[in-house]
Amino acid sequence: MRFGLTEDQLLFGRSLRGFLADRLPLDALRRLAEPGTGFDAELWRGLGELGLHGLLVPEEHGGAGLGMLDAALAAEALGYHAAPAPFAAALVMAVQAFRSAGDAEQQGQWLPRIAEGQARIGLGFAGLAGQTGRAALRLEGGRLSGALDGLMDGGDATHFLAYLPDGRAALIEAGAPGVTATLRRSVDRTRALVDLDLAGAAPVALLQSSNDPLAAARRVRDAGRVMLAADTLGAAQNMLDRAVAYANERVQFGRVIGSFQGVKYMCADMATMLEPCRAMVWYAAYAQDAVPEEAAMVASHAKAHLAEVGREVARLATEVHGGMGFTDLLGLHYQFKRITFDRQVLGGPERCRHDAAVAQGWIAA
Amino acid sequence: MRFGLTEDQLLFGRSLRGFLADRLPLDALRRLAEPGTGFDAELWRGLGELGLHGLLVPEEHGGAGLGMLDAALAAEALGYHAAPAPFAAALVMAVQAFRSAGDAEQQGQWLPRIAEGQARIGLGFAGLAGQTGRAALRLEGGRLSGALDGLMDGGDATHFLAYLPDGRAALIEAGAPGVTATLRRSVDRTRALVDLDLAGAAPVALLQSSNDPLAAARRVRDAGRVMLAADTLGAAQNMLDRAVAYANERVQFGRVIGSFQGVKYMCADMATMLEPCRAMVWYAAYAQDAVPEEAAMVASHAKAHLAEVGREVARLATEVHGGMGFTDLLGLHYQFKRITFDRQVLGGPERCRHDAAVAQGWIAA
Amino acid sequence: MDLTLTPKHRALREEVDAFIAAHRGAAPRPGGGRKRPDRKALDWQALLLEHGYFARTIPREYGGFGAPHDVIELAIIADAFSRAGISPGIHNQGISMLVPTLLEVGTEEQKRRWIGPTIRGEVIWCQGYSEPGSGSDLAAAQTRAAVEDGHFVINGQKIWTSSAHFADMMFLLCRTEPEQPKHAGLSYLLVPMNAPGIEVRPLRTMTGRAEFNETFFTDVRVPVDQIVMGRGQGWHVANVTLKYERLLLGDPNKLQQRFEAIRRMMEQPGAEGSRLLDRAEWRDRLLRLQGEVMAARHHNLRLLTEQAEGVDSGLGRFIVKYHGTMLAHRLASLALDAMGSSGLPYEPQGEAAEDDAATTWQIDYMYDIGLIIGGGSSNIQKNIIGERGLGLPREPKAAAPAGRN
Amino acid sequence: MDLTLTPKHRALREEVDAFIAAHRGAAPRPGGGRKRPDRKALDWQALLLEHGYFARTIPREYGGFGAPHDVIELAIIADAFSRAGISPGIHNQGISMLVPTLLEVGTEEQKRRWIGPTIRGEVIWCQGYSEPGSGSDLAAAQTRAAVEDGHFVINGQKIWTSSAHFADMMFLLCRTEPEQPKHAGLSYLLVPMNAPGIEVRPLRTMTGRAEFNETFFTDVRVPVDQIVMGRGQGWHVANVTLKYERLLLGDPNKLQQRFEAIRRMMEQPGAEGSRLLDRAEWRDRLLRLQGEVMAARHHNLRLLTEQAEGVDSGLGRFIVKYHGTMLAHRLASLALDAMGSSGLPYEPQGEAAEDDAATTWQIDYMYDIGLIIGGGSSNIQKNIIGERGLGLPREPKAAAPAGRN
Repeated sequence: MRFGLTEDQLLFGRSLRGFLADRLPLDALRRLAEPGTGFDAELWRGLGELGLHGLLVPEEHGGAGLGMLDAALAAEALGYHAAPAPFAAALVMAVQAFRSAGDAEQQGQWLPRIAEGQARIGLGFAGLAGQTGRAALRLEGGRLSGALDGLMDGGDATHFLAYLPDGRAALIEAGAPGVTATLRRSVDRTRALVDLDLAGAAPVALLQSSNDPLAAARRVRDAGRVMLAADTLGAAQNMLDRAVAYANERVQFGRVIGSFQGVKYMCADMATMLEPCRAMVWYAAYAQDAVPEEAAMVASHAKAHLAEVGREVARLATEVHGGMGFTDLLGLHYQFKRITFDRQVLGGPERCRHDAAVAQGWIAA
Repeated sequence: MRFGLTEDQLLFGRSLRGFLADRLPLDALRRLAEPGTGFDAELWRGLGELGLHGLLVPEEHGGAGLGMLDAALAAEALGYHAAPAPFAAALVMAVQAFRSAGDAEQQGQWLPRIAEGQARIGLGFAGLAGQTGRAALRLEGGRLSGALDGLMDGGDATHFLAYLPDGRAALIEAGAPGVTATLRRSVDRTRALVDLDLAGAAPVALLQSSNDPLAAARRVRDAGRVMLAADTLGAAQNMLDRAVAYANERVQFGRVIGSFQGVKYMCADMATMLEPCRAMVWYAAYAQDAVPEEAAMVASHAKAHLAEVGREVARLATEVHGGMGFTDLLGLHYQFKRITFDRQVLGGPERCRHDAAVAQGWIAA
Repeated sequence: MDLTLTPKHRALREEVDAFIAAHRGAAPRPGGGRKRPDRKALDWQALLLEHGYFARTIPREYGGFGAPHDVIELAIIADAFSRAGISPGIHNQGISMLVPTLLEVGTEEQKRRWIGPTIRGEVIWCQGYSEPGSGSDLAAAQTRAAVEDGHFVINGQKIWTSSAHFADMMFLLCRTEPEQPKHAGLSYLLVPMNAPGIEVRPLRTMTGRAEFNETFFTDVRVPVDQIVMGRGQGWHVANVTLKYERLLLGDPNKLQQRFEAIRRMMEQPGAEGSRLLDRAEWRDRLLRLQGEVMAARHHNLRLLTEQAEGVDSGLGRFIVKYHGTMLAHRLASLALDAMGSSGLPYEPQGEAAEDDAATTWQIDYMYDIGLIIGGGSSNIQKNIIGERGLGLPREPKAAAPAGRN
Repeated sequence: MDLTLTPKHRALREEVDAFIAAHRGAAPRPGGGRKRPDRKALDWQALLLEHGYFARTIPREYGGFGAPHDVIELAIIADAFSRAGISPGIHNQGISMLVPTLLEVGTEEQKRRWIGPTIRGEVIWCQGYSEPGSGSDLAAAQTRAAVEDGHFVINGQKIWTSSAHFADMMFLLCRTEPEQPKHAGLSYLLVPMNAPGIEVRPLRTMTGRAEFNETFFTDVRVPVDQIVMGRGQGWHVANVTLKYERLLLGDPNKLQQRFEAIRRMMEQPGAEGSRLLDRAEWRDRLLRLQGEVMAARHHNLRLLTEQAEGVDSGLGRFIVKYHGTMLAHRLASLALDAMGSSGLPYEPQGEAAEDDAATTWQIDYMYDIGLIIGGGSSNIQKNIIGERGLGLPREPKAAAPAGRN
């Protein structure tokens, strides 16, 4: 009966951050980010060894059966270190999709493969999540045609889960006939988008067993939004930590710059904005599992609020670093761009707040 | 061919500010503001001697025949000193109403009386200006009935100009049968509002000669908005000036507080916001006379932008004064409340920006 | 993270609801704290204390209910009273600031003497911190207390002493060791307001009401044992009190209540028949604030949990006042905007009668600025956040000090 | 206030429009300034100079058109090129910063020698101000120039030297009088970039491109007459240049162009068929920025008038950089939000090819942060605004300086 993390969760977060700090010193991050696919086989394997692949997969399907809050802690750590690894879509939203709309056979077939790290699923919505870009898919006679832009975790994905306008989702193999997947390197070189062009592609699974496919799809969207909020929390915390460290060390006008109120207040403003976000993200993640009546509202609010705070922290932390913050030298920009990416996918703040109003019944969808 | 004030205008502004500084030391302002009517006979007379009553009234009707920019300079000075005197409605909007919708006879009858300071006209719109409160008037058989809340410059007014939903305006004598005028002291004790209840009151004039009564009414509204923007400019400048003076004199932690970046940057932020507003207000006023195609847009933008900047300056300048700013002792709150009033009448920022969008043809009215 | 309710919690919730249903007729209006509690408020307070709905975790020997600390229990009780719109008991500076201070650093004798009467609402306290020359720079206090025959003899002047005109006692920060450096020369005394030599003069604020006072001390005598901790330790004690003041001033439950009031207002059809909630630019503004209030509330639950578990929240606590008061200002700003010109009429009713909605919001809007300034201005808060929360260096001492120090 | 056009102004407007109609085929794309002007750009520049559409008020003896200062004429010309989407000529640090500096404090000889080639685009300048150890604290520059047999001999390092990799000349702030106090020991030299001992290394920024350089000096020799004003007066000259840099960086015409681009984007139907301009929460955001851009533009007209009339704008000028760069950041922020996930793909094309819209906005968004920092960070701007604009006192010197000075 408490609002906070368990010992296990603290330990999990610490060990994941330790692993990432070890694996992703700046030169390694630079090298891994260069191709812009958002994927590195070795890092992926290492994360699998830490149990990340099957984090949310139920134990009966070979996973750890943990909850959304654990996943949010992982997302935060990945954001903190700007890790080029599929996660929000491939390991959270995809699992959520199978759990909320897959039948027993589909779950039995695919969840173990996700948990083993063999299936890496890129995922994309149409208008449901406020994504811009092409979103015109049709399923006719068991074949999928049309275009869907901006699938998340699409770089080096083995499969794509493409949502139809009615909330059903089709799972497609990456190399199958009729599937053209175009990698779009994003401004955040640690995560890529994929544009899909489909010409009569045959899905290997169709998730439609839910009574209310749109509601199931929204739960997947909400899980993704919480992960992006957590990712921004981590990235922004990283930028704040580095700004404080820099302000404690850089000397100008004969003084450490952190002793100037101008710089000190920038750091204080960042901390004041960011610190309450931590509890907000925890609750938003927890609610996905435990408070269904609030889940949609808090997920959208967390995504929107973290996007707003993240943008301010990204700017202020860069400002504190002066010209060095604007260079490539310190690598601070990896987190800056991570925050940019998190904001622009799955609906920006205006769209998320709109969805929060809908979830509260203030307005119609 | 220049963007700036003329020597005459600079002189006019200076002499008006000098007069007000002389007439309204804090104890006098306190005394005059106490009743909350927004009117003092002696101050009114003094302003008349400076030519304020007939500022906008054409020379053939006994006025000075000056323009909206001159009026804006007057509004700025009145706001700077928080002068308890009718102006925006009584001496600007009312004159504009007669000039844009009154026939020759009405102009000949009323404009001279305004210029002589005999007719002091309170004025109110319905939805056209985004005012909240009751606004249900009907004119039947030459008699006006219903209710209209929140008339500006209504305290001690001799007449009321009440706008009908169709853009026509009825001039009513304050004491006439069927007219109940309830003075509402506003949070800004230097200006009052009046709620009108009318039961078959007989107008002494009906302004309807314009081809497009709504367009004429909007011009009156726009003139009012520019005056309120100018009033806020003056009030905010006063608060900034006093904050800077206080920061230069108050000692804490062994230093003049203005030497702390924390306080200095508050002042710098205020100046950075406020300084460009000056040119914006000048242009908005000038455009009312000289650039008809932009007049509505810039009036609404100026009102909205000054309201946003004014609120920030009001808070920051009070903060710079610390606890003293929150007391009644320094009288800083007169300008604070002036800014509050300016924002809340004739449409807040959201409404004004909406009107600016309409004026540009972005959306329908 | 475990917010599911145990059967014991469910039982508590039912019990509180039943209590409210049975006794709501006896409850005074919520709010207050700016006047002396009347008979009705005192009776209500006694009833709440008896049931453990107030001072629930304060030990029985000091007049509390003596229950173990349980964040969810506290949340259930607060939520029930808030939902029902019923007064959750008296909140004032004595209860919210002095009582936790004594619990933390008072002697056993002081706890037994003062906590009970204070939480019962019988003893009202005011705060003697700021002086005309030392607002933000509290440690520069010049009010002096010299020791003479077993008494402190106090001379000087305090400002911003809210409720001094009806308070029984003051907790006073004053200089007892003038030969010591600034911070080390202060002591924290408990002073009866009826002592000879105290004069209270009302101080009118921008709201038009006298919410504060100036308090003058001329040879005011207080026994030497009326001190919290030792001589020269006043700065330490004052900071304990300030810690609780920061939490009080950033209270997220107040933010939530205010948000709900604005939401209700925007759900009402306006003069033109449409609801502001249906206009996307207004709705978006409200939603943005909702998200921020939500973050503040969850943050508060985290802090309460940490407090219950004896974890030092550090930064998490330091930000609360600055964050909460700025957010309150933005909420009040939206309320004024939503009312538009209808929100301008202003007739404060003094302490006796109820203010109308427009006047109340205008007062809140102005008072919020006062709260941004009071209890340590935003700049002071940012110093604390930056220095104590983030470990940034202090402002260096000036080589050539200007004026007094 | 008189913005009505005289017949002469109307004639000018027609003349410029006719010029553009006749010559638009010869115009290079607008923008640039981050690479060396090519033949087409140089020819276009010559044509503009010949007609007085560039360097209109610079005296003929220095290569300008020699027209009297008329704000409206300048506005007419700028407006016509902006409406037509045609390059108004070359803008770079030499033209926008060094030329006005020389006009203000250069010798007759320096004006005759440098202004003409610079405004013709033949001589490209870069700025040697910041050093790794002195970013905001420019006056702490450590790059030294000792005098030996009629030459300054320069040793040291500069950073953030944009366009150094293709520039012909640098205006350099360096320490020539090491025995003098900080600000009094500096000089402002004009240094050929092909001098032996200069090494330029590209510096990659967060955009992924090398928009800046580090420049290293090893025994670089420059004749002693290559100094602007005298020895030890470098800080004064540098501040003249900084004044023009502030105006350049806050340029409201750029803000206006950016606002228009966003408005056009929001007028296009999105993926879901509706226009963002039709959604009130988006429209309100755009309108709010429109109002602010409007204020900046009118403010600029006021400054131009004051400049033409020899009035010192003081505060009005000091705020421009801080105001303009923060506003630019908010404009770019809206652009990114409007593009949403479609705005994420990012493939900068280097100096040769054109970037796509998404990449361009992302670069702008990042570059804007660079501009908030560069040319005197926002904190430096606020010091200037507070101290020089408002007359607030400087930060006192620290009693115990930490680290070097």
